[in-house]
Amino acid sequence: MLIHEFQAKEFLRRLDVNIPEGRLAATPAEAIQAARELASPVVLKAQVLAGGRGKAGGILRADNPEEAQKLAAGLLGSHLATAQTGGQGLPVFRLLVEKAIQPKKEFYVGLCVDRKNENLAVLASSRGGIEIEQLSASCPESVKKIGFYPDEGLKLFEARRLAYFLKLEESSVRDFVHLLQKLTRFFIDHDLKLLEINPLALTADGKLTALDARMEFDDCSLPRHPELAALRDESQENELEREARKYGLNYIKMDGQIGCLVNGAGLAMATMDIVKHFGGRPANFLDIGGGVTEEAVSRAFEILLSDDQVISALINIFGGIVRCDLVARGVVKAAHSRSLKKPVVVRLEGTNVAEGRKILEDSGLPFTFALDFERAARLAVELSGVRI
Amino acid sequence: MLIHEFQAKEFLRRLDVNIPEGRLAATPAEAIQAARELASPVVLKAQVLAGGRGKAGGILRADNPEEAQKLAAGLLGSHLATAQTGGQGLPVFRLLVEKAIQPKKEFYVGLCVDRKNENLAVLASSRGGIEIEQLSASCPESVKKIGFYPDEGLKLFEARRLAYFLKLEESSVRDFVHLLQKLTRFFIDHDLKLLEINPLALTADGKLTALDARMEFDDCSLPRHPELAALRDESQENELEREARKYGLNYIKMDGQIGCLVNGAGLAMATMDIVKHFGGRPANFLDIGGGVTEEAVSRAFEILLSDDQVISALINIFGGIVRCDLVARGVVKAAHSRSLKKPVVVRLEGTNVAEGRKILEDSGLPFTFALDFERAARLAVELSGVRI
Amino acid sequence: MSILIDSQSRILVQGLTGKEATFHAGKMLEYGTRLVAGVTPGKGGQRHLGLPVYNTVEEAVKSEEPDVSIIFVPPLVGAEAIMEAAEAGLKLIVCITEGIPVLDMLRVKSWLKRYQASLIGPNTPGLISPGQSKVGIMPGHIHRPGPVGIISRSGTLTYEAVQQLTAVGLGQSTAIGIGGDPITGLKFAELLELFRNDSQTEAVVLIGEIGGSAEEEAADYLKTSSYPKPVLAYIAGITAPAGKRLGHAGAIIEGGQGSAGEKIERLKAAGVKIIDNPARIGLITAEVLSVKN
Amino acid sequence: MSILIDSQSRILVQGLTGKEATFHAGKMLEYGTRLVAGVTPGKGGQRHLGLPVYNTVEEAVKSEEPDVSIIFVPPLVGAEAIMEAAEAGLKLIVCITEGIPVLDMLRVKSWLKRYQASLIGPNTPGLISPGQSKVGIMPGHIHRPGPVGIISRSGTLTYEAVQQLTAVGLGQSTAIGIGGDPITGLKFAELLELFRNDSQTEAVVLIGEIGGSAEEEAADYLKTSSYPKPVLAYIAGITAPAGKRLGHAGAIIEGGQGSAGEKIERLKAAGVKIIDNPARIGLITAEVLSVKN
Repeated sequence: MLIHEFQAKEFLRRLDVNIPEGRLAATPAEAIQAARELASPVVLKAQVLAGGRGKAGGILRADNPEEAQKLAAGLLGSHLATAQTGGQGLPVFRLLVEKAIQPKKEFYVGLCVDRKNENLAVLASSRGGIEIEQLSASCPESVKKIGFYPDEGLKLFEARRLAYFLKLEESSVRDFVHLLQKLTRFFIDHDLKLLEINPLALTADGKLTALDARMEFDDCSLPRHPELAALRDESQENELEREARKYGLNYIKMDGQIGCLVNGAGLAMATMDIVKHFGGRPANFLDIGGGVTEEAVSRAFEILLSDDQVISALINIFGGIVRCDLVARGVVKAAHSRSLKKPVVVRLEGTNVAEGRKILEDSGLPFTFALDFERAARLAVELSGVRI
Repeated sequence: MLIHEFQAKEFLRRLDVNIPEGRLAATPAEAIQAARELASPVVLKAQVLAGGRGKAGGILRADNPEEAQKLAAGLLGSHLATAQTGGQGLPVFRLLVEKAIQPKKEFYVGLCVDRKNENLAVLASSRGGIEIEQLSASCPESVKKIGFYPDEGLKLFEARRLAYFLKLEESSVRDFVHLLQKLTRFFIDHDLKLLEINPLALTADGKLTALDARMEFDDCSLPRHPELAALRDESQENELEREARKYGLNYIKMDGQIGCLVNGAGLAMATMDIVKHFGGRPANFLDIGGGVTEEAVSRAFEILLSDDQVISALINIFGGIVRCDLVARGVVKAAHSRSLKKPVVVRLEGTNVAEGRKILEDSGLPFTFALDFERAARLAVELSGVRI
Repeated sequence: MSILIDSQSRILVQGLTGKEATFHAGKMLEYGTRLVAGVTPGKGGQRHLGLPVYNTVEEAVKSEEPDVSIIFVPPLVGAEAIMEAAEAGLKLIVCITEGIPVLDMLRVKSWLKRYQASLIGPNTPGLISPGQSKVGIMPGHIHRPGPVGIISRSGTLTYEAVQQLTAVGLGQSTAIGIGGDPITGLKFAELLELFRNDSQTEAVVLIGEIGGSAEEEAADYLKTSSYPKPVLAYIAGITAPAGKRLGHAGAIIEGGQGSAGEKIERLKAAGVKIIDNPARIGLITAEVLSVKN
Repeated sequence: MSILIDSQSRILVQGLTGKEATFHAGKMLEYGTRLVAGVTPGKGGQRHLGLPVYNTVEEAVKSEEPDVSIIFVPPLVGAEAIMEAAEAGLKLIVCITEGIPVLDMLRVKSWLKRYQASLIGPNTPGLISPGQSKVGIMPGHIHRPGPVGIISRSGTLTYEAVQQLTAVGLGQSTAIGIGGDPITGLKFAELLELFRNDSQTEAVVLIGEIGGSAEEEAADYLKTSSYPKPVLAYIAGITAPAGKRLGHAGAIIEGGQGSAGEKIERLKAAGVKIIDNPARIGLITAEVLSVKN
């Protein structure tokens, strides 16, 4: 679960990490008020759950309150599309209005789970403000990484090593080490997956200040951090995806014409892949999961059909724990309620396959049956209007 | 550093561990007042820094306030000699007056540093109230030990395993696991070396209650726990030992006639041993340490001489970091101030040995010089009146 | 032969009395798996599905001498269950539980090193040596004993692959789901090494997916190990968008790393036969094996 | 030969610019020890005693290629210093610092396992291979090269033993203080194993004391290892009262464990020649060696 910059900075503030003075603004009036209170040039930062805001015009400087109001009016209520959001972008409901800061130097500091080495890693670079992936690719010698284990935490000497790598002055070494200790402690105690301060600024008065902050929590750990769950901002999720999540479904909207309903993440990916293999374009990833109910299947199919881009649908079920009859009943229910008109190819396999097929056949709805995975995919692609 | 039972129980109370209701009493009047407030039979527990209080008469039951007052008058101001204190015993300045509790069952729970396995260990036994060493010797199958590492802490399954070993009922298993988690967390966070709850009582209402508690902190770690240093009770230390500690000296009073002043712990032990080897009895262990000052040497020798049991003294210095001349000056100063009459055998070796010897010789005091370790020891033993 | 489990394997079920465990333990018993005991704290002394239940793994090990444990417990105590099994001396631990926090799994991996225990999972369907032992939740009836080893990050996609293989007359030596989480136990490389020495196995099919680097590590292993058996691979997620988690917690392209294309290139360069149509896993494997024989 | 250090050993001094380190580094240089660099955070780039100073051990290792580190830092950062040295690749670490908290040392011991680094100390005078290299704070002049290996938990008592040996004409191959703390690095058994394979060493003298079980472990090792060289031992503290800490943090008889008598019995049973008069360590060793030759 990603949280907003302003939420992440609130955590930093509680850790006594320096952050720019700022106010949250949901209206242009609040923005002008904030700019007046801050009494200096300000930066307006669109609060959307995606990186790349700067280049996308989501971070703007205002030299006076009136300019702040004007710029806020343009941002608030708009959708911001960055390199990470996909075409439609994310809605901007709030701005973080901050005192503009002139850094002497900018650094990158990040903490993450290192899957390959099976530990945690802290990364630092003296070239702040750039995405770490870009930096690692273009200028790997400017990035230093140190691995550590959650039970041990980051050692002082490891933090010091990074400070010297960044060529900090001796007076800042201690501050930096202290900062890293606080961040790693927070990371471990709150089950984060990612924590980035980019840029971390060294200001004229010699202070280390977090100009931006990004935090992602481990969804699996949220049950043991009930205070964190409240930070979720559903406005930043695709409406269909949000609806699907309520029913325990894994649904990701894509830009194709063939809607896919599958059980199991791997089979769902493979179903998308085979659609593409035959020249079609999948409209979504949808894994109904193992513990699914008839109601959830019904909602899943409705969601799939409610996507106007969908021309044909492909239902691919390999029943194991999931029973084919349960899926069939859910599908029929949704098809009736949406007065199904689109062609639907069905491939059922495994537990209770005969019952499932019978339910679909008896429904009187226009399902097309396929005997195996390949034939099902070809049919769905053809029905979407692609000639194979 | 050991702390008193009442101090340890205060820590337990803050951890929400059940302890009997109680009051601290420094006078018989406070004891009667406490017994009245507790409104039930009480137990009076002498607060001395040693185990074995029960057998030594330091834990008494009073059925009414008047009896409490009478028993308190007998205990307060007395010295309590237990199996662990040595002959003279320790002064009783405070009593813990507690509501008497009738346990259904009593357990032993202890946490300690396991030197051999180089980790921490938790020990539990269903035979509470007995010293663990005794229990391990007489009934080893009644004790279960689980090792764990400070960075990892005790796992839930390990705590559960102990709970089942103690044959706790299911309702108490959870309480016990919770208790162990709190104790191990406290142990690690506060750098303890030993934490014992003995007995841990299961009361009629099904609660686990700590009837006694013993905590020892790691002296080396006290600089990072400034709040703990204030818990030291100097009244429980031997006066000479306390005085020595002030000067950074390691002094342990023993019951012999030959006072020993040595640099280095190993050489100091060896000096005691060789005294015994030749039939003498060492009056003390005394290591003046490596960073000693002239002033501290002087105090060390005064402390040694102020022991009335001392008949002769043996100074054994192998100068390395410690300079023989510095030791000689300190010794001469003390000898003058105490108008030395006892025979003193001196063996000097190493750094600045000539200067040291000259200072002693020029002092006009009755030092006897020995050229090596063995001759020095023999002489000191003979001068103590033992015929070799 | 087969790897990791066979008809002699004695299986312990952690969390046996739970609903999911009860269902799947029943299926395993039907399949002929030698379940010997269950563990549920607080239910020690009871019997469930005819099996003795213990409070702790230690007690179960002492009395029933299992050598494999399969874990069905809630996600927040999953790490504890794995650690308990390793500490009690079990050398193979299969964790079905989905949703164990990732920091917990890092702790588990450190812990396992101390005990030389092998973990399969978490978030795995388990593993099966057809005709001998099924330690997992996969439908047993689609499997047949035979020459193909399967290592997969997926569940239902593996069933699909197995069914295709069985349909073309190729049985399986052992089919293993390594789990869909970011941090898992044994991965492709370690399991390839086991299949290498298994006389029953004539070819190995890898079913990978986007995210992480397990496939790349397998490629590195194969490149330097003069692997004596044909290896085939299907990698799911060629159509996956970056930065989106596709069902499995581990199936995500992060920071430009872990795309299907990259994995396919690496495996191809290591001499692996790439299957680009997931409906032809059976057919292509049959081709490769018939060429070989 | 000698063990652990010789004339080629390149020594790093952690905490070089401190007062105690400056004094003892000077003495080591006088002795001919090859000190190559120092580390003091924040003083990188300076020179001290003619040696280059670095901010981190990593940098010092990169530039000066030391293979041994000797540590003089305050006790609360002692554990960090040891970990830093191990992580930077040093294979022998000698920690002079006294007063490191015991939980810190438990963490250090776990850490060292990961790096295959050997630790001497903490709270040790260090070690010396006479005539070759002195990595410690012992007075160098009392030592002579020769056939006796010494392993001791003590400081000045070791100097006493060395002087006695030198006085009877017996030099030392290597003399090692293992440190007086409850938790230390290499102990008697591991060092006996090193002396076993050292051609210069003809006999080994152990100087033990009350507390812990290092002497008992040495006895167990000797009992099962058909040790090819005579081993002698003096155990200090036969007169020590139980429950009292005698100077060294580790010198205490706790819970009836760790008495000198018990240690002596165990060593005797393992074939060790017990020296019961600490003034005769030199004489008895000479007797044993003359009988042997």
